[in-house]
Amino acid sequence: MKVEQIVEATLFASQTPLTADEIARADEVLVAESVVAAIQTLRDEYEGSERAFQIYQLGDGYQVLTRPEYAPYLERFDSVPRAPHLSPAALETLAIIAYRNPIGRIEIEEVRGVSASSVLRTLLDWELVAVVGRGEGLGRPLLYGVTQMFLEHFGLKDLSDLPAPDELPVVLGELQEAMEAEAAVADAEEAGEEVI
Amino acid sequence: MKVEQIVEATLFASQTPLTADEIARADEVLVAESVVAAIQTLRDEYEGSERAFQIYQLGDGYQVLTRPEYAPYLERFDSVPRAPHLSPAALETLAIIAYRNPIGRIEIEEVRGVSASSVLRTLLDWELVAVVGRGEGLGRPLLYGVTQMFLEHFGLKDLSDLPAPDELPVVLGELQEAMEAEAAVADAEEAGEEVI
Amino acid sequence: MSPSAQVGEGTHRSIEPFQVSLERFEGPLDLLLHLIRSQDIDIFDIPIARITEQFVRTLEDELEAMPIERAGEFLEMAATLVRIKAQLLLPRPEQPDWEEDPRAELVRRLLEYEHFQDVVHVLEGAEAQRGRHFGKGYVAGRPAPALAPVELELTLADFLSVVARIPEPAPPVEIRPPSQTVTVEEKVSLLRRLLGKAKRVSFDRLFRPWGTRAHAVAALLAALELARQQALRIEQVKPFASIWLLSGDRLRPPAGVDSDETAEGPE
Repeated sequence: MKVEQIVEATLFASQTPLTADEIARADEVLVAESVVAAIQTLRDEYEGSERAFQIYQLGDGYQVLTRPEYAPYLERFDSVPRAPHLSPAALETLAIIAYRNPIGRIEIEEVRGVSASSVLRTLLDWELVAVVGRGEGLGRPLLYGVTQMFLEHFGLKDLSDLPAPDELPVVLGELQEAMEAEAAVADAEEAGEEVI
Repeated sequence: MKVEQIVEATLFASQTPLTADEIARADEVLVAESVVAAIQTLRDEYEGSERAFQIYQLGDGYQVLTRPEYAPYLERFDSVPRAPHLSPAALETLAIIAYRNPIGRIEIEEVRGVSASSVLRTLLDWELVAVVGRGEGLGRPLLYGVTQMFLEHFGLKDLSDLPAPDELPVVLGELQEAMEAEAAVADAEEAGEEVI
Repeated sequence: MSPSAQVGEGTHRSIEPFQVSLERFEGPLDLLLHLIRSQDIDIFDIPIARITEQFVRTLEDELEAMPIERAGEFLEMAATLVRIKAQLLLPRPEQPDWEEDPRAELVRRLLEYEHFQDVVHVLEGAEAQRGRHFGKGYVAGRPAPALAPVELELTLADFLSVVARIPEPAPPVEIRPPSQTVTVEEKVSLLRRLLGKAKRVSFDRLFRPWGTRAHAVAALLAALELARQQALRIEQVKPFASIWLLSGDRLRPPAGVDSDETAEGPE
């Protein structure tokens, strides 16, 4: 039995991301390093044989997921509910925490100009943020940071996957282009009906 | 997009066996015959590249499953469940139960100031608390206590391992220092690279 | 998504187009940024009087219907704008430092807020991209075939062999009164609750957390009692395999059973 096959079987059987350490539990001979190497081999094999799925890293976990281009086919099935889209207030608060991590409630509210306590409670309940320590100031305020769940929700490896502030305009430009390209395709499919 | 890839994506993402007709719903161009042919192609590819999974026919449906020889690894894996993450509300309730047990729901709610029934259900489900008896009062209310699982989760021998309330600041200070020491090491390793 | 994304939606200088609903805005900074960006105003030279007028006018209609906290947030910004407007009217030195411009702090906050709006768009893009990947089990498929009912060929010996595997006695946990007992009724109640949420429950779950024989025996008697009432089926694929309790047809408490025994306790 090759290491790659044990790792592959384990990844296939899981519905959630698994860390290299967790995968290594499948067999005594496995350690995190050999798991990571096996994952790289598998990734290359899937790429080479044009599999419809690939191994993605989400936070410090790995998960087999279908490639994005198959989404239109899968969306035709009666599917389990998708992860809810986050509200604008939640996204705004997460954006601040992700870039200012760790940060206290007061500082979040100063940036947003509105109260953050109820949205923070929701984000804590969803485990998208967590208390990561206490600040120095009066009353030693709680400091918040984003979690593994945050990385999983947004499909990120780690926080450095997010663009640096000075790259933002470039990244936004690319997003905009991608969206416009998609919209153009959708428009074409709608047989010439013009959407302003 | 090849037919094999659409069929592969669909089979991969499915919870249950799908018939050829059902798989064909993924795209207009598919019919049961082309799906069956694609499944045969995929089976041969998986066989040839020694994948740890295969497409099996179950009744009139098809499903991707790990090959039976990997079952021992997966069972081992299941036997080491991931540690449950607890929400802040659950932790708080758990702390109250650990320090005041046995304790009834009403008393927990008096301490927390909010309803405890949903969080109690979660803790019962996780088997971190259990009903340990009935109180004396009106209606003989159920009393809750922490379980063996609770002790294991926190690595405690028994409840006397928990610090007494007046020792808490000292113990927390020590934990904090340990965390900061770890963080300092991590910072040093990052060699000044700033992650935003 | 966010109004600030709609830069250039109305580039004309008239203030008429600003009949906007406050519901669209996350807060006062969001509204203010919208007013500035949608009129192509130079953020480093905000015409405070005009913007203040527009801001206050937008508030007027909806303020009363707003929750008090949210209204306060908008009013606070209105007060800030009015204060800045007043300061601008005061005589200033010939060559004023930008730092001394009463608008400087507001501009800094607006730019910071706008920066995070950009981050929000990045996150939305990431969320959408992640939504195009599917894991195993995403497609619901057909309803799972009903598990074939298994006759209760389980012997008491099989059951008790599970009980015998429990270490005796579990490490004493101080909290439990030494004479603490568990009743069959409590286990019946637990079992009903678990089966109310899931179609099947592992027998282990009914006693393993407590780790004592008393709990295992009470769980066993509770399971047998509910099986007798046809409220559940007991299933074991082969001897010594896991024992599963499957929700039966008559899960509802039968008439005549004291509800106190099946409820979690008085509310």
